Amino acid sequence: GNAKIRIGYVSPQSGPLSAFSEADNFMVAQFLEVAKAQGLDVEVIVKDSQSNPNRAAEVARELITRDQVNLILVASTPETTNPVCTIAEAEEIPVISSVAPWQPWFIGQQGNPSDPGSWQPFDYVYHFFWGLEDNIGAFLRMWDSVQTNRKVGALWPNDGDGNAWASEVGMPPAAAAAGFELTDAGRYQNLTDDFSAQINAFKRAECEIMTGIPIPPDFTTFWTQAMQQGFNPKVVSIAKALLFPESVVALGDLGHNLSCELYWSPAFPYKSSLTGDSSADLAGKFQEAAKRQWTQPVGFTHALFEVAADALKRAEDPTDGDALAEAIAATRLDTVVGNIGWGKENVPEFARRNVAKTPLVGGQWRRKEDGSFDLVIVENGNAPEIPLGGTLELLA
Amino acid sequence: MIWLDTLVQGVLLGGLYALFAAGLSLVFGIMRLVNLAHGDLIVLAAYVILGICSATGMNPFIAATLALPVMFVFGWLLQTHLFNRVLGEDILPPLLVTFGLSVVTQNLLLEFFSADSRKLAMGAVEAQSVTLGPFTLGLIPLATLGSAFAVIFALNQLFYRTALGRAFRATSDDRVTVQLMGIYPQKVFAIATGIALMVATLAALYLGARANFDPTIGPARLLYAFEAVIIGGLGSLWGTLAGGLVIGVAQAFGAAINPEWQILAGHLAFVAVLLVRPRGLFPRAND
Amino acid sequence: MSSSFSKGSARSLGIAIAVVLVLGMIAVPVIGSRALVQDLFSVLTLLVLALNWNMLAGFAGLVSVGQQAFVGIGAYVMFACTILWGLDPLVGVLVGGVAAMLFSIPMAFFAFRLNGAYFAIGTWAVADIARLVASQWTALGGGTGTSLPKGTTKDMFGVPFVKDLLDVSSAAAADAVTYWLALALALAMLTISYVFLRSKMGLGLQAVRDNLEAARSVGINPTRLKALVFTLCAFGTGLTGALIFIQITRVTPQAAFAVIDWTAFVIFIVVIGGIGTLPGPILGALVFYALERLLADYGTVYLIALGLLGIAVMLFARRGLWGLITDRTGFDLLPLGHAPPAPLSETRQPVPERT
Amino acid sequence: MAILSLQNVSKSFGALKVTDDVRFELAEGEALGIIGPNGAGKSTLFNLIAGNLRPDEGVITLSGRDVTGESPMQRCASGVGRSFQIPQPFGHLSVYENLLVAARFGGGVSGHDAPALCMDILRRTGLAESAAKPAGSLSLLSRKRLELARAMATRPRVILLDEIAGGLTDGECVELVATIRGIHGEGIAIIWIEHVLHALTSVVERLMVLNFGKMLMIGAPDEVMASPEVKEIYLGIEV
Amino acid sequence: MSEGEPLLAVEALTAHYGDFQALFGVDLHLDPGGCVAIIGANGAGKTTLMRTIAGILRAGAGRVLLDGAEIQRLAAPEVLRHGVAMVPEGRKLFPSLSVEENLLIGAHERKGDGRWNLETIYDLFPILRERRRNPGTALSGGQQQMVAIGRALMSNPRVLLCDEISLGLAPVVIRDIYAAVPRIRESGTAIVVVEQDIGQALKIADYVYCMMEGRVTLSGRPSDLSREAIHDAYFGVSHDLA
Ligand SMILES: Nc1ncnc2c1ncn2[C@@H]1O[C@H](COP(=O)(O)OP(=O)(O)OP(=O)(O)O)[C@@H](O)[C@H]1O
Ligand SMILES: Nc1ncnc2c1ncn2[C@@H]1O[C@H](COP(=O)(O)OP(=O)(O)OP(=O)(O)O)[C@@H](O)[C@H]1O
Ligand SMILES: [Mg+2]
Ligand SMILES: [Mg+2]
Repeated sequence: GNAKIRIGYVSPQSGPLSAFSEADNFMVAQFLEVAKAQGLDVEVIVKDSQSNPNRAAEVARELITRDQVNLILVASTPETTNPVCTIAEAEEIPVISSVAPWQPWFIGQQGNPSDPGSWQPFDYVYHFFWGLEDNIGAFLRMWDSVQTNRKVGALWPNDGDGNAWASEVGMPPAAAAAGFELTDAGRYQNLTDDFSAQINAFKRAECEIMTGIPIPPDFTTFWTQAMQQGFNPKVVSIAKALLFPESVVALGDLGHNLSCELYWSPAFPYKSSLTGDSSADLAGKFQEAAKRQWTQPVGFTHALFEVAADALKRAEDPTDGDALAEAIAATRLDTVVGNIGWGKENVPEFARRNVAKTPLVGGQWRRKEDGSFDLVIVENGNAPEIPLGGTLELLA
Repeated sequence: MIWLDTLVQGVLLGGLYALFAAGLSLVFGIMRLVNLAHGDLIVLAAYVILGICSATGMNPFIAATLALPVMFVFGWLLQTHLFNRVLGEDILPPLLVTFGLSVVTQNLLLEFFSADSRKLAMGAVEAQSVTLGPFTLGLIPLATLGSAFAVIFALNQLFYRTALGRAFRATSDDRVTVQLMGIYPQKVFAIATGIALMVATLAALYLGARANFDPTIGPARLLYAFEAVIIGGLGSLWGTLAGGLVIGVAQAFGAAINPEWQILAGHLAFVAVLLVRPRGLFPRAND
Repeated sequence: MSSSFSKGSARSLGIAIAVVLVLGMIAVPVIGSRALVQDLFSVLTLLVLALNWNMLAGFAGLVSVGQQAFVGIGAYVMFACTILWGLDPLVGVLVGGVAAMLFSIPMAFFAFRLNGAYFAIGTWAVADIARLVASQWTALGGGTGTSLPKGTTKDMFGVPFVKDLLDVSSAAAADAVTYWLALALALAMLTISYVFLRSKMGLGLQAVRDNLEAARSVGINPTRLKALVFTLCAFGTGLTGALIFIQITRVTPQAAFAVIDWTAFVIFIVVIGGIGTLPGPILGALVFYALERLLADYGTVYLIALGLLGIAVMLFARRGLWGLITDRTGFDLLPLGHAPPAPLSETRQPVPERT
Repeated sequence: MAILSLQNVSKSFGALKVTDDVRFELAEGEALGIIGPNGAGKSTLFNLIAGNLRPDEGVITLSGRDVTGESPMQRCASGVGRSFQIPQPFGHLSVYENLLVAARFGGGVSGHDAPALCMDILRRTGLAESAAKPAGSLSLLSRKRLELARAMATRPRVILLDEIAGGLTDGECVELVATIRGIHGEGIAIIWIEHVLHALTSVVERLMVLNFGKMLMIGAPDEVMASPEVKEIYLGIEV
Repeated sequence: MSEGEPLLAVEALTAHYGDFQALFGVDLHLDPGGCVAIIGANGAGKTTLMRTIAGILRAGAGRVLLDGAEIQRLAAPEVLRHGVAMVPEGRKLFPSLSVEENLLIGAHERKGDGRWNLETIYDLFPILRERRRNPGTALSGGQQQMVAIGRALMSNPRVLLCDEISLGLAPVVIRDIYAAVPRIRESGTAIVVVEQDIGQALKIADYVYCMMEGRVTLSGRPSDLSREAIHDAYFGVSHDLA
């Protein structure tokens, strides 16, 4: 097409979730530069969800009715992605979404999450990320690689992530199938100040493995209390809370050898379709521009623009919603976070149309002499092309 | 046995809440100021301690003692230039001003420190505990509870044994008549807020030792702190400690039944106490 | 004589302007852009929330920090009606309002035992209880929350009709329908507030605000009056909350029971505009919305500016912007007073017998 | 039957017994005056009768019905109208609205009849000119008039008047007495606390003397005033 | 009234509560070591005058001079520092303070020694020594009044303003309290008393002012004032009581 294409970009740039959006400015600037060079006439309108779902819904409406965007890119946590996608679907505006496990994204947007029969696919919103099964699989394989009593304590909050992990699409059936015995102390509210009840439950069940998906402050509270109260598991694999290096550095000694999911790092052997940069290059450029350490979402912020550029180029008329949605659905693209394509077999039937998966491996934080941490890849069953950096070590 | 342990852990948690609440109780008791920014000021204090730590490489405990006078001065200025101008019969102006302050503080911290979560690194003590009979008690939680007792005790001494405390109580009783004694209520209030922020600094120290903090975390515990103050009874410092313990123990027992009920149990305890005693556990005779 | 004439003509001019304004606003979905419709929807719903809180704090002396309870309950019950019981969302809005009102009764029972600051904290705590209970409602996603099923608003009452009538997309038609509802709600709220405040009840409320002891001695039951206002405002707030969440389309405990969004900002609006007046909240809602439009994309800066504005108003214009205007001009748009009847004759009017 | 009766009513504030075993009956349509030195407990007695205070002991009945535990608004509804010694206007409401609210709530007057009633009372109490003024801006004298007017607007069967004549000029005093006589003429019972004795005695049928919360005497005004004891206690000047 | 410079002079003072004017140009003079009484019916403005002199209420127009220096613009604590203390109407003890603490807080701003300290106050009102650990509010009305007077004296004032110190007290108690007045005057403190008990006022004062409706309507030496004149001033009517 000839008309200028307007892209809306929504992410939590302020508020408690703003750590996810550190790469936004850099990526938008980079994209505009590259797009221009490649002959794409685009404009990006950046909106801040302020980490607030109500605000996310508002800016989505604004983008659609006021700015009349042709495409929305949305990133980071269901708090931001879900309201935006729900509204865009109703307004028939295509969306590319990422950085939220696909279950809370897909199931969370269904009217009745507990009734799979009622779930419906979407026509305009497309999501790429990994799913709980990948994260769970990585954790289970990590635990399999060491000697334990196979008893697992789980710390799952009553929020989108925690409920998804605890549900029948989450960990309980997978752990049972893999021969692990799970102790789930029950859903708690975020920002809880005391985890004695959970610690007691884990101690009673003699859990040697600990998992969960708490927010960072809660994990710190839990973990220091666990140490104080003499709960010393051999393996601790925590999703979400250990995503950002700052949270791990904050733990000091206590952070050593904790393990977590790892969905992008400079060590990933992929290249950007947009700039041709390798993962390591991208991380380097980001660190130079933003003056801070790379984080896992950085790759995905970039990949969002990769997918967008690719779809815009392929669409017959990028200003036509249906045509653009069709182009997105037909994506088959090697990006800096791996191959992205919708409709693949690795996603269950009901969500296949709207969800594309990217690889996820297991990582372990290793404390260095100077107090900083390395995130070492210790498990790659999901994506063997990603090189291992070591093997899982037990906690002291 | 498990219930006893729950009780003990609840008491330790209550110590933290009492520490959050002590500063609030002080200003609430003396000038009926509902300080909605208290939580954010605690976070601010945590950043001040963190700043001193990272600038000098000091232990947070020592850094906190340096932060105390800084926060006192800040509280004094805040009261003199802001709160004193809106205190009065109507509770709305101070409510709104402190809420505005809360929003401003939070977002300024976000501007300066980003949303990264931080922690005060205490070193090895963090994970250490003592064993008392069947209980293992974390050193930091014990220190928190101990500090809560110490702070309440010290404030009580100040309140009941010194000329300043006399002025506090008299001003709280009757801020008009006290002027006839040559006392400026505004100055008394400024000192009180200064002291409250010193207590907030201690709260910040233990908050930062217990969990991560980020600029937005302040309001989360504010409600518990208010509940502790109200359960305790207006102006009663030991009451505030008791209120903190009630909330802490209720939360611990709620969690022991089902973690889902942890925070709910604290709120329900608050409602239950007030249904029975609308003026709190230890109300002052006159109000 | 001439002054009373000019006052009368000013009033009729005012009424004429108001009528034109209302007609214009009704026509917005037909003649205006969707962006305008959505902007006005936001302003109107904020306005209704503000009018309700203003009734409570400005007239009944009930400084509630728990209004989010009613918004959240309204929203959750509306979702339940739609998702679980298959009702039309608009029916859900009504049920949501009723549910909020029902909830306000035990809440009042508890909170009315508390005074002043205690009342404020008490309502806040009760609202948090409501949030925690809502996050246990697993059928509506528990702490995860849930979205309105795809296509819900498409089939909502009146939407197909408006879609055909205006020849627009379903989404635009749904916007129009919710907008008209919000407009109707705002007008109803303004009218009801005005009528109520000028009624016996409103007079009693103002008397209570001025002097509690004297009010009791002239036969006013302050508790009953306040309870009435509290439950009615819960109804209005619940309705509005449900309506807002039709537009937001997604409900989570954090969002639906957000003390910042549904109470703190509303307090800002009322106080900035001028508490205890009817035009105040209107002005406040407009200012708030303008600020949001101008600055919201700057995230933290916007919030800092908002906080500073609130502080500044409290320091320098206690009675809000409307207070400034009436002080400067002596002009009051929606006066709540009762003018004494002109003395027609000196003869004594017969006084009706006491029954 | 007596419209109001107090039996053994006592009230203390801490150690201070302010009302001490007071007992009397007020007949339908009777006018009773109360005198006594400052702090004798006169206003407290009004607070007890109007329900603003609850007695520690004793029973208060209205037309034979025990109302001891009832709230001020219930007493008002059963026909007790009161003025406050320290005027308590609704300061932000106009004078007219002060009456309107009393008439609508306490008097149970319909919205249709209330304006005429209020204007009538305002005229009778000399406040018609100030009808539209905010009550908070009135002078002390007008405030006292407003107290009387507002009490009248509740259409009471017993009206309690607390020092409403203090500081009036001769002419004003005559007007006030005429107004109160008018109220009396309508069959409304009156209890009037007043230091201005000539005004009081020209209206009331009986006079009661309170001292230190105790009823010292009750009887015809002449008899009471003739008592040297009363003269001394009341004026505080040795005669 | 008298020769020589007055210690305290009030000139054409006005005061308002919001829209409501409570004082309309009041004049008053107090000699060093003197004692004046202010009488008047309820609501005459006596308390308002006291509060305005003490700096609790902002003066409108007019002046208050202490030893020739204007003090009407000063805040209450500043007025106290200049040596004007007040016993407020209704005693206003601090309920959370004990008797002794109530007295001590009266000395909050005092500098150096003076005639009055805990010991001399206890000598003046011996009963207070026994009750010094009690909360102030647990005393009888008369004892509370003694505390209030003692509290004001603790600052060693040059002028003591007493508002209705006999209100609600039994005659014996009133006698006890007024017995203290000469001893206070001996210490060099001048006194203004507001009193509704005309007899009492005439007994103790050198000079009497009678107020009505925010104005002084009569003033003079007690010996020069007839009962009729006081009555007229008091009630605004001329009428023979008998
Ligand atoms: N709420 C109260 N608390 C404590 N003491 C009170 C209260 N109300 C009145 N008193 C005291 O009770 C006594 C009697 O007061 P009351 O007002 O009834 O006197 P009164 O006869 O009306 O006097 P006056 O002629 O001055 O109006 C006074 O000593 C007063 O100080
Ligand atoms: N805080 C106030 N606000 C408004 N008006 C007031 C206030 N205090 C007093 N007034 C009014 O000012 C006038 C003078 O009151 P003031 O208390 O000075 O009288 P007073 O002579 O001391 O009377 P009393 O003998 O009852 O103590 C009265 O009409 C009173 O109603
Ligand atoms: Mg009286
Ligand atoms: Mg007085």
